[in-house]
Amino acid sequence: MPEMNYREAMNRALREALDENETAYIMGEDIGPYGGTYAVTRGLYDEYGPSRIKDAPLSESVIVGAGIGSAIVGMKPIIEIMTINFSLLAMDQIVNHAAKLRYMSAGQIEIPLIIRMVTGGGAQLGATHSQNFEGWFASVPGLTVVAPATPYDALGLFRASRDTRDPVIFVEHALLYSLRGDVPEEHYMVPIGRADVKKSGKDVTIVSHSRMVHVAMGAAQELEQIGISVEIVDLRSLRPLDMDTVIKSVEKTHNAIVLEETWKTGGFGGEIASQIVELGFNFLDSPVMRIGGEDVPAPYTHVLEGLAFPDIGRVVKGVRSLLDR
Amino acid sequence: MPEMNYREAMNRALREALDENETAYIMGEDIGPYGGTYAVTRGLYDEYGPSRIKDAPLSESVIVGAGIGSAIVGMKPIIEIMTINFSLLAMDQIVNHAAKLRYMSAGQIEIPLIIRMVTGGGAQLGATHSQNFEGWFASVPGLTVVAPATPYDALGLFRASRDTRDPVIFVEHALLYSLRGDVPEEHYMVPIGRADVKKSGKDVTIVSHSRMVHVAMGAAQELEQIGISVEIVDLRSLRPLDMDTVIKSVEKTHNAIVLEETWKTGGFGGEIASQIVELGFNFLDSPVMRIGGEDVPAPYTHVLEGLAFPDIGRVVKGVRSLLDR
Amino acid sequence: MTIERQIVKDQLLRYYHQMVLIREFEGESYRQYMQKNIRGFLHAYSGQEAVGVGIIGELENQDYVVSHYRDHGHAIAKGVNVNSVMAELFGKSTGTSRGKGGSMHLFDVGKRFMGGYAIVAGQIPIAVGLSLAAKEIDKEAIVVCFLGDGAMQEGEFHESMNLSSIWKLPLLFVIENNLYGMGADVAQTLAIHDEIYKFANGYKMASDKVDGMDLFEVRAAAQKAIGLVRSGEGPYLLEAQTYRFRGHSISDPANYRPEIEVSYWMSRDPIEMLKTRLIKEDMVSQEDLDAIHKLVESEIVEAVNFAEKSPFPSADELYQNVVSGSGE
Amino acid sequence: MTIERQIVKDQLLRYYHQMVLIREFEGESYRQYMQKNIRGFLHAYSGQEAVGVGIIGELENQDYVVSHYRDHGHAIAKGVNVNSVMAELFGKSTGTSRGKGGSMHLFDVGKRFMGGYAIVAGQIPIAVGLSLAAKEIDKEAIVVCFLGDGAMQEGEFHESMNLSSIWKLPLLFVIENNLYGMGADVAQTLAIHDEIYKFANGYKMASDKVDGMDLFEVRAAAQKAIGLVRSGEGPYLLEAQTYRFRGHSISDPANYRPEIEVSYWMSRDPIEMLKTRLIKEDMVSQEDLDAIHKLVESEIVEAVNFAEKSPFPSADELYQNVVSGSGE
Ligand SMILES: Cc1ncc(C[n+]2csc(CCOP(=O)(O)OP(=O)(O)O)c2C)c(N)n1
Ligand SMILES: Cc1ncc(C[n+]2csc(CCOP(=O)(O)OP(=O)(O)O)c2C)c(N)n1
Ligand SMILES: [Mg+2]
Ligand SMILES: [Mg+2]
Repeated sequence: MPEMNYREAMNRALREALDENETAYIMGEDIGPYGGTYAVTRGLYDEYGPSRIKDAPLSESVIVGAGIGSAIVGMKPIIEIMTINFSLLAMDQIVNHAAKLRYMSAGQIEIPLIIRMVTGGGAQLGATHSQNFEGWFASVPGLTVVAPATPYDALGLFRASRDTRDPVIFVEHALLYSLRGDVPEEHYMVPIGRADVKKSGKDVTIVSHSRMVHVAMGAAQELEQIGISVEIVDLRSLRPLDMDTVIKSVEKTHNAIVLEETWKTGGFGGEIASQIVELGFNFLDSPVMRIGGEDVPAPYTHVLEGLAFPDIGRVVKGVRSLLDR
Repeated sequence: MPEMNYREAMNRALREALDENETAYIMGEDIGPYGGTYAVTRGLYDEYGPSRIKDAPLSESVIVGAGIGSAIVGMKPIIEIMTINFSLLAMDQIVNHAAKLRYMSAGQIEIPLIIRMVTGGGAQLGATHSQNFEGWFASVPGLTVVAPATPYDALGLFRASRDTRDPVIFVEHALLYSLRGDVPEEHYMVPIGRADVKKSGKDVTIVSHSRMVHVAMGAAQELEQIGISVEIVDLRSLRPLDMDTVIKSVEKTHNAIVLEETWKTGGFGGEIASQIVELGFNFLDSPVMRIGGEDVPAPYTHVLEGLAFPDIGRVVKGVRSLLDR
Repeated sequence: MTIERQIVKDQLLRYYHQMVLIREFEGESYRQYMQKNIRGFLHAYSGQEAVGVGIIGELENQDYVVSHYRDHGHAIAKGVNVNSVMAELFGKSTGTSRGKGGSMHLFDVGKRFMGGYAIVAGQIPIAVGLSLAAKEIDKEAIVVCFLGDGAMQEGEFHESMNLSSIWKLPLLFVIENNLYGMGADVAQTLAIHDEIYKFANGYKMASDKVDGMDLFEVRAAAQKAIGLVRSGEGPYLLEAQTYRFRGHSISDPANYRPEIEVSYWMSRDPIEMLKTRLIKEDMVSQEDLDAIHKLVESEIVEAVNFAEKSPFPSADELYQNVVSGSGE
Repeated sequence: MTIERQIVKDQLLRYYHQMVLIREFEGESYRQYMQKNIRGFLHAYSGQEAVGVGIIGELENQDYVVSHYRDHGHAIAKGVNVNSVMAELFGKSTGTSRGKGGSMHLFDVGKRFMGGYAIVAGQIPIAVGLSLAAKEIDKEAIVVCFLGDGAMQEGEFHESMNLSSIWKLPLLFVIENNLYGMGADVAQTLAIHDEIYKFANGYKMASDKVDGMDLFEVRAAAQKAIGLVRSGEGPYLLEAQTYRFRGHSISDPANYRPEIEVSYWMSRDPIEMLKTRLIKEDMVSQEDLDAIHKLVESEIVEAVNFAEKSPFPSADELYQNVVSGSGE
């Protein structure tokens, strides 16, 4: 199978969207001549021209609103909000409008809109540029929240997002763009709402999404060496949430850790951990553990930033303390 | 003790703030001649005049930003965001700025700012006007989130909020304004971060805040009649979160229900439930149950709205099924 | 009577009918509110009828209208069925949104009435998007976005003005300047309150103002504006000076307005002004108008009847329309 | 040399010194970035020095300055210590924010440098608040808020313009119009890109534009603007036409700019322009200037030394400054 990185997979996903539907367009800040902050759209402007690749003003609210409006009457907008941090400026359009118009119009209005956002920290960008709000979006009825961890899933989930007839918050992680992985030539799709066991194991289940899946993988490797076998469930989408796969895993391992990058307190991990307890209480040998970011704004300096987000060491420690091994 | 309603308690709280500090001012939409949407500021404009009671344009972002800036250099702003639904338009100022400037400046900047917001549904205002976002704010390091359920707590917590040297999100519930309760003449303060056992009981703990405390109380009364004794913990603030009081209660009752008004999936209840499991796993006779709003945008018509939010009947049913009685 | 004259007369009577229908519909909705058949927020358009009717009257069927929470007038002018609107206010399953939306959230996509929006200014970015699609895939339609003087104060208005201008979108912004937000005098909240239409200059957008109480003036201004927008000249901002005859919403006694101001504007009631002119210029007879009032009366009775008799939605509708296929 | 002349000369040399210091500081920061002593985003002010130095030079010590992520120039011009700035970029505990802020978030409240802000336009509402306090409790200070042509596109800019105008706040908006957002040509993203200063008309706010490459012009424009703002006339918008000599940030090769445009603006290097004029008009000697370059060289060496030798913050600082008393 050919290999490509996550960025390339997303670039391919965008090309397909443009090629397969002539009313599809991409809109965002600096996606034109600049090529996109994370270079995901590089090349597209020259190839598809300004009417398909719409370089928008610095106006997050109207960018999302324009996406909503044009989706309502038949276009297929793909919106890029440069980073999820800036989505705070478009919160009203996303939460009060995109998520609610179908319901408030009793189905007269449909918004097949994809909003891509880069999430996450770890690049020393400081407190305003290192956040993860996908959990907030995942609490809003009407939204679909997708967060691929691999190039394969990125392309496959993007295809599925294009088939969704509701607004999709499509979350990419800044630190994953260079990650390489197998991506088949043949067409495939990754259904939304289906978690994926990224590694099977028998002692403990780690439930995670996006970049943290790879942190879990790293920890699992270390733990393997001391004889602890970790199963890793990649949620792939936070809404809908595939608890079946999670519970099936917990039924096998009897121990569960929920791992996420955002601030631990009030993170979406609480939802997952709670559901594990609600649905799998009798399978559990130990309380569900949550590992999340420290409850601090992200500091700039690497000596502190390194402490703010979960890393392999922290996960290894967590697993060992949970299993008491 | 004299009785007053929640609205009157808040009005008194605001007067005190204005009287005791000459750099205190109130700023918000339609708090001037209109008297405030929920009439909490009624009378203040005439009494204190336009420089203390600042009627602001419809500009949620700059209202909050102006509050931040003026707090930084020594004023004591009390901001009213008419309802929490509109806070989505000020999300960037609250989350990216108010919550982070102390940290990003390493303590050079301090923002003693109170932002009042009306939260909640139940008045047939439809999907855009019936939300509860206090849980989102409670996940943001740097913010303090207070949510009184009674007139006594409203006044007492507001006094404590005024002493806080950080931004406080002060959440009032639209349906509580007419609630009456005892409020002493003498000065008192309710410390932030201290939950309150609103009713003691022995079979099950219900953890809640704001209006849902009263729904829990109603349910407890009904349950009393069939011999089930409920203990009700009113968190009073979501951040800081007083888990000690919660765990002490669960240690006694061995059963816990977390009750909140917002959409159940992704609500702050997941945090509380998870912490109960993390801290009190061995005390629990049953999995922690969460009761929350239905995962739908709030419908207008009362026949559906009545089904969307937790009510006494639903809590009674939940308790009975948890205890299997 | 010549055919031309008959056509003009019919049209004028149609406008008159719409204006009276809106006025009486809202009068009735207030009564129904008192009887608790209607709940939540209820914002009346009374006093502003000439704006909605005059502008929407110049549109083609395929054109889109976007409104806010004060949306009964715009909806009715765009041809949304009054029975469905009343049923929506009653929260019934025959309502425009099957009772899920309520007064502030009317929708009739078939009529291209694209919604009432309850977040101030929230509708504006969406109108920009509709006009983007109108330009790029529809090619025949234009979009009219109604907003208040208060909504101009929100950041979303600015972003929408800028984007629609640089992209030359077929979008007509209609500012219904009724001098107040809720209770805040716009002179205290909007720097450019006394020449609102000039705000468009900052976006190189054409603009004008019009007396929003005079249907004839509104129609003339609308024709000009719509003509320009339709010809591809880009967006246009029209300020209509008007006044709401009732409080901001049903729960607002509107004590903040000087009596003299209220009575001045009441003396310019757009329905009365139209009536006086129609009679004076001999365009219609008193009987014609009486017939319309009678018709409206029966339409309102029917609407209430319809709403009363309609069933409430069933419990399982709670989960429908959250996302595609939900609740099924 | 008369005393007056000496004073003028000293002042001019001070300006020259600041401009060169900013330029060299940033050159060095780029080198340090390559050596990975500095990480994250790094946005250079190079090319725009005359704006920051010229405007801030006309302020009093008590006046507040608010900046954005391109903040080294404004910080240094406001007197923030270069050692602390370099240490901040190095992430050291001797940095302006003890390493927690980084290049985009410089603060020195003692100097009334109220921050770099990394959310485009996010600083503007805060500047409004500072000016509100300046007016109501401080009474002597004014506020200068720097923002880019791109930031004007955000809704928060509009809300801030409106509020500051109706409340007549002592706030000077300085638009550093460098023709681009990140890579987006402002002609494609801002309707009024070619006469930005006129945007203030929509708020009944006074405004003007100035050649931002010419320190003398900037100073004259600043004097006028600051004078008006200080006298209580309300806010003022000054557009400074300028250009950034480097890419948007260190990772941007800036391929989107036509070469001819770049070389035109490079030929108007504000430092060179100042130098030429000072020499030509015989205000300073080449030796004076050489001495400054030497001085700057040593200041930069010292700053790097200082930053290198300073310790990183200790792990427990992670929890400090989240809220009052946290981490203690
Ligand atoms: C974002 C937001 N802020 C505040 C409100 C509360 N509110 C509803 S209508 C209104 C006044 C709007 O005034 P204007 O735009 O002039 O419209 P009018 O009601 O006069 O037609 C306000 C403040 C809201 N719904 N949304
Ligand atoms: C709200 C927000 N949107 C987007 C960005 C990404 N971004 C950083 S700087 C910038 C360009 C801003 O341009 P301008 O205001 O002209 O300032 P300049 O960089 O030219 O000085 C953009 C888009 C951001 N930081 N914040
Ligand atoms: Mg108005
Ligand atoms: Mg710029």
